[in-house]
Amino acid sequence: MTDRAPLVAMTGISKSYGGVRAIRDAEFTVRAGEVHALLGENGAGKSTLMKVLAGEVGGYRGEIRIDGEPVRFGGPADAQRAGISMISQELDLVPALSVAENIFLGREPRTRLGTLDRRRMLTAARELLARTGVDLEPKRPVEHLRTGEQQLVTIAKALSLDARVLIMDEPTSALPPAEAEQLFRVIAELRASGAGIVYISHRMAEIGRLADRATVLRNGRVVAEFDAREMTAEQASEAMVGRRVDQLYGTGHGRADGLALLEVEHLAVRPRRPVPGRREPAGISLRVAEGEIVGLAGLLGSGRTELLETLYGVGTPGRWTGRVRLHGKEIHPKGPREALRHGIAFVPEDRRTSGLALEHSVLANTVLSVVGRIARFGVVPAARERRAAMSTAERLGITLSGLAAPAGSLSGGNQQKVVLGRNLLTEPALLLLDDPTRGVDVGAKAEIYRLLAEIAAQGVGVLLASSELAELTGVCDRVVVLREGRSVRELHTAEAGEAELLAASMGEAATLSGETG
Amino acid sequence: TTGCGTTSENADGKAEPKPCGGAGGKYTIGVSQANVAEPYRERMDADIRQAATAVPQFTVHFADAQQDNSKQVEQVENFITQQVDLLIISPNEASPLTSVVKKAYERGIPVLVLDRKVNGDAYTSFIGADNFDIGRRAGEFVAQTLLPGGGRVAELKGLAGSSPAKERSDGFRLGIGGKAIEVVASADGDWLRDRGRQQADALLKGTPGVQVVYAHNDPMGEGAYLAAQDAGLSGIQIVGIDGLPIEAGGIKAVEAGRLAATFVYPTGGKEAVDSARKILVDCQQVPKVQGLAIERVTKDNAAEVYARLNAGG
Amino acid sequence: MTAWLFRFQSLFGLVLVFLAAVVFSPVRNGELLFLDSGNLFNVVRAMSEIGILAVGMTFVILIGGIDLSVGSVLGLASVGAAVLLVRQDFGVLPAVLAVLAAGLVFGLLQGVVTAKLGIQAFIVTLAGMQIARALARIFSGGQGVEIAYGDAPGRAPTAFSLLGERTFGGLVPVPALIFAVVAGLAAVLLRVTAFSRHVYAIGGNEKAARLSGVPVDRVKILVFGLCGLLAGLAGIVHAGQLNYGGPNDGSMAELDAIAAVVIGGASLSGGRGTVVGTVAGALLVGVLRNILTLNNVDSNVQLLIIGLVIVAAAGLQRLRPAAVG
Amino acid sequence: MTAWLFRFQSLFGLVLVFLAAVVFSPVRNGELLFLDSGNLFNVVRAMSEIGILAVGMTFVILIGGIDLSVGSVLGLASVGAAVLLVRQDFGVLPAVLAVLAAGLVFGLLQGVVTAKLGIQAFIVTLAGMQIARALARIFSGGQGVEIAYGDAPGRAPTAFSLLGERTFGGLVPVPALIFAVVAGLAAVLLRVTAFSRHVYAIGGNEKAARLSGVPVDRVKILVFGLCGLLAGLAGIVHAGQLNYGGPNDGSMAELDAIAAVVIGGASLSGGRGTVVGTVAGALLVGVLRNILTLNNVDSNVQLLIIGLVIVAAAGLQRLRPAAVG
Ligand SMILES: Nc1ncnc2c1ncn2[C@@H]1O[C@H](COP(=O)(O)OP(=O)(O)OP(=O)(O)O)[C@@H](O)[C@H]1O
Ligand SMILES: Nc1ncnc2c1ncn2[C@@H]1O[C@H](COP(=O)(O)OP(=O)(O)OP(=O)(O)O)[C@@H](O)[C@H]1O
Ligand SMILES: O[C@@H]1[C@@H](O)[C@H](O)OC[C@H]1O
Ligand SMILES: [Mg+2]
Ligand SMILES: [Mg+2]
Repeated sequence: MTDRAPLVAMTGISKSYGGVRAIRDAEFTVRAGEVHALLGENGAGKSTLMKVLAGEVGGYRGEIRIDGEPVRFGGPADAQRAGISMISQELDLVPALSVAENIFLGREPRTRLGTLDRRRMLTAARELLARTGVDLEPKRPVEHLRTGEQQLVTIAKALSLDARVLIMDEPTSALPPAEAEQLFRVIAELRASGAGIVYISHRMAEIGRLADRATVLRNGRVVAEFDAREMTAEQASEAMVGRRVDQLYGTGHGRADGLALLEVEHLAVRPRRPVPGRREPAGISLRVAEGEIVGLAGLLGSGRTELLETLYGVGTPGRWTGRVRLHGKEIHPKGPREALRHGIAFVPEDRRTSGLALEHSVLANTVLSVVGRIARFGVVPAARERRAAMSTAERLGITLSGLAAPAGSLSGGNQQKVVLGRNLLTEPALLLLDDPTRGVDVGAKAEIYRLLAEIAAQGVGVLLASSELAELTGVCDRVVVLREGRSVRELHTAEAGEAELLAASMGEAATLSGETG
Repeated sequence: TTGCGTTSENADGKAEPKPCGGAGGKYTIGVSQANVAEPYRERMDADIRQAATAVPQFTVHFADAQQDNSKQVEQVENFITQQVDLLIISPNEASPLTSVVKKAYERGIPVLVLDRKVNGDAYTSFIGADNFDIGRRAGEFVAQTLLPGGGRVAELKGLAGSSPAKERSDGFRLGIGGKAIEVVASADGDWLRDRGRQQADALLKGTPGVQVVYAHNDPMGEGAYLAAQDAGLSGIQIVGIDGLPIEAGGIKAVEAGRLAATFVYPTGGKEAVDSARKILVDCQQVPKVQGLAIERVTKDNAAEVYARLNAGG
Repeated sequence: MTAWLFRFQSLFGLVLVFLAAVVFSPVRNGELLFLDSGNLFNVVRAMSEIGILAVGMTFVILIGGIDLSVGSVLGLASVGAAVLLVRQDFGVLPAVLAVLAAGLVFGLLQGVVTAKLGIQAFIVTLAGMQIARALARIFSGGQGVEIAYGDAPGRAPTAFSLLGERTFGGLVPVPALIFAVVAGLAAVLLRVTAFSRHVYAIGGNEKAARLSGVPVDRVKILVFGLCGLLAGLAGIVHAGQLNYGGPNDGSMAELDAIAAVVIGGASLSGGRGTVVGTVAGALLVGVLRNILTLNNVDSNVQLLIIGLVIVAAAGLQRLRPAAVG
Repeated sequence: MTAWLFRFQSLFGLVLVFLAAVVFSPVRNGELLFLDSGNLFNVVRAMSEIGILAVGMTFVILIGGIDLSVGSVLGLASVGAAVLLVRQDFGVLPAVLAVLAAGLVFGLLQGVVTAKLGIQAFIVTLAGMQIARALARIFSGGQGVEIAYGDAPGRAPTAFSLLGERTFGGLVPVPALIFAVVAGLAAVLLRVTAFSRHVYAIGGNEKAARLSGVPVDRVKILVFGLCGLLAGLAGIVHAGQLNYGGPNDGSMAELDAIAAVVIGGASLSGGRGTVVGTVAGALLVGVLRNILTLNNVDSNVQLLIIGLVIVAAAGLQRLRPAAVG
């Protein structure tokens, strides 16, 4: 089947944003019944190239042919009519609307009277959600969903178009292993049914499993194309970065033998006003020593984020039971400022909504947490401010056109580094990270891991919630497994492998997702 | 008014007016109007415009301060910059305009003040009626004609905090003084017909046995009329103020029987132009204060007054 | 469920104020004046114009916009109606249609400038507010236009005076009726149509809406058009109630309308709000004003109290769980 | 770089309008009336009150808020100053301080309600607008309070009348001077302080700011306090210029102030704007009004033109690259 004329042929595509040349003369094809992986560092141009194909980005040079026919889309709607749909990297959903309404937004089923056909919408939504293997009430407002669940909704939405070309831009970035598995099954089905799938991911393991072909972008140029089944992770990352990447993990390990830094004992939160869908801590015990990197594993909604939020003082207000000690002193942060005063820093899960003022400069975003401290009599010495930002940018290898560039114009990975940098500037004793490498490329990941190792070496304790098994086993000294808000297991990565970890985090949930799947 | 004459001499003594140009000259007159939102003021401008057409030497420019004291000051400043030959001003409020009027006057620009007198005597002539007085007249009318045996009155006030509202309220109380008349309720109608109606709706519901509504101007009176009709209280009599000789004005309302009476609060527009002619064209002096007659309008004289006031000239 | 709660909650403030009104109602010969049916209908009638404006405003606020021009458009429309009926000898229907069309066009234009040129609605409609006011004054020749009824030329068809009357045995004021109908239609429109989903989506996440193929600009323009149309209708009701076209009438009405929408639980950042809430918000203010005046409360004290209650009512909405489309 | 462009651009509209004014200026014995220094200073004096309000409004809008109460607070403050000076025989300094304090407190209160109870600023300050107006009327005893000068009791110290005068050889009006100083201080405050970083951050992404340890609530409350304080100052200037405390003065001033800020390139959704822009915006409107009046343009036509120019000026800002924090 692969030798048929490609569904999509993009030739000589170029696109620039002001000065930035995001895509330069790129070639790209999608064939029916294949999974075509698109690889590249943050900022390489993957999303941009696909946005061009999906009609989200205009003003490009070059030609797109669908079934050999040249096309130029006026907008996403055009592309969808041509059978192309895209799951975008940012979760573009309407908070106040229900899951079903989001899935069918813009294509609402109507009754003969031309009114909304709610019944049809709900049943159809249920089927789609079932296919993605998530058990969600389609009537629930999306704002009450977890990031991961929201990602599954965007997938269901894309499926609803039953497109011939489905572009998935980092669909698993917020999906823990179990849910990811389900997605892979869906992809397999689609592929079998003859759809062409473009798969963008920074998780090398996935590429190996899923992809037939792989195209690598660097600085907007196509630099390599592989038969994905033969391609090794090393080849891929080398093509992406342009040099050999010394292996990702291993460098990561901190020391387990440090003095006790954070001690959490039977922590549980009884919220004053419970928030639907939130999984508050319900009996969590764990311990982080100085200079130790401890991982948090768990399924979607296991309560990792909530635990971190609680420790940082931004969880749902309510009564605590159990104890939290830092440096042996009992603490109960009521807000970020108090947490920061204790020397706790927090990198939130969603950099776009909780991390950055996207319109504002990288400079402003980087120094935000410390301007108060570096100010003398309330006045911020411009020079010191710049130096702080500059050194951080260098330390984290943030590539940018200048400190004045709006944070929103950076690629995902670089945005994440800015948030991380801001937190490091506060010189924390304990660093809380919620999926910090979500959507971050191999190179950047390596740098971030090196950074974590480095600060761990300086005695900083790190608590790292992650959805990526390799990351947990690779970077952490120990991994604590959460299930339904409880800490159920603890594994030493020295002994335990990924398989063991996956089993541990799924527990009986494994059978559950088996049924729905 | 001889006293006024002398004061005006002293005043002219202070300022050094430009030599009178006489009939040969051409003259620009600046009219600073407090606002054109209120029918009364719109009519004042209309009267001035109308009268000025009879004086070939005059070109008149109108400015609207939109009920804003600062804006009106700004406009007078602009007229000074333009070096108008004469200023006619109907102040939004008296005191805030006093100093800028003085400034114009001392630059030798003759100033005619309408409707509301500014403080001091740094102006050429004040032309207008007295808001306190017109309130008193309304009170006396209610006391003597409408409710000789005493009774219950509801009051619809003008915009709270504006001086005519205060003066018309105080004057009315003096007018009904000593009689067995009680102002049982009052509310602010902001000079507007629809506010007047809304307030009257609840007012008439809330206070039993209202026999007369005293409205600080005719538009609010019209509103009260609609409310009374709607409440089926056709017995209620309504007294207004302004008596504008226009289709939508109080005199027509009296003629049509919606208002029991209104009191003509003359705009002084025509008189102002006459004075302007005396000063600029005839090179004469005008009395410092030209009080204008307040006229009571009832069904008997409505038609006649309407005709007279529109006779123009 | 949430929807139910939400609806309930947006009514909550109204219920409280209503109860307070009953408690504080003056009594005349053993009867509560406030509850007197005539009075209750007065409340609705008094709020009908604001209410109609507020319904249109609800749509604008749902898409994250705002329309400051409605008050002036009301004035312009009242003048338009009066002038057409009295000076141009239009029939009732032609006059009404012409005015509605004018309101619609005015709104559409503001919509185009906002959506296509991407200028903030606040500033566009602030300008629109001045422009409509100026047009009203120019069009009316400065003076309010009296509407006298009769067949003679220069007089309006008596049919138009119906707007000032009461139907159903002289009980229900026609403006109240119109308000009810408008609100009813809007409420339905905002629940059952795909258009409504698009409105909510634009307010909730414009980018997402655009990516989903929602015709964002068109919807925005339509919404402003609708708001203008209803402002025109309010102006017609105004003219009919007062037998008068007032070039300066309706000033500040936009603020009352916005307040009603927000008290009704809408978020000015868009995506949240319902017609039911808006109606409740409008009535809340109406009831409050009515009971205060029934008790002859000094007008300044009234301002104070209304101000405080508005904040309190808006505060009530904060307890609300996240809204639904 | 962006900052520089941005600043330049916010001045662009003003430059255009200024040039137009020069071109269309009426000529008196060979001299351009508009450029007459006396006239130019009049423009600034006339805008000084709005300008001071607009500077405070800039901060509020930067945090994504809005303050509709400033006009009424101006009125209240003017009454307050007059009453204290004339009826309470306060000295100038005590009176001024008392009024400023009152404005500050009023603003802080609105800030607390907005930040702590999380009620939308629009509605809080809409209520504040009514409350301040009511207080002004009550406090003034229902009528404007005249300020007469002299030593006798019941007369204000002549020093206060300075606000009505011109300094530097009778050239520069004192209010213009005050406006300039306020703007200058604010501009610096908004460039160099940590506070300013926090203000921009809150407007840019409140959640991120909070997580980054910005004392969001405190900053918000301070900003509303500052805005109230400046409204109080504007009221004092008002009273001094007019020798009068006007309970109804300053109505609608809030809209002029907001317009100035937006014309100056600020975004009502917060995070973007500068004092320089705001000042330019205020002067643009001032120059426009001045030249129209100098040419005796009919007041309704003026409304039309100003409305259109405001939209155009706001449109100009759209060309701007994303602002910097
Ligand atoms: N809206 C925009 N404005 C300006 N520059 C942009 C914009 N979007 C993307 N860019 C730039 O274009 C380049 C490619 O961005 P793109 O998002 O396509 O990279 P990517 O490969 O998807 O990175 P990531 O893996 O982090 O998602 C980057 O340099 C980015 O800064
Ligand atoms: N109904 C809700 N209302 C508000 N916040 C919610 C709700 N459900 C989840 N959240 C929060 O939204 C964020 C996204 O949830 P998230 O996707 O992180 O769950 P997860 O990371 O997959 O699982 P975990 O809870 O283990 O982190 C978390 O902070 C979560 O607490
Ligand atoms: O009705 C008039 C009112 O509008 C004006 O403000 O003062 C004079 C009154 O007659
Ligand atoms: Mg991308
Ligand atoms: Mg999480």
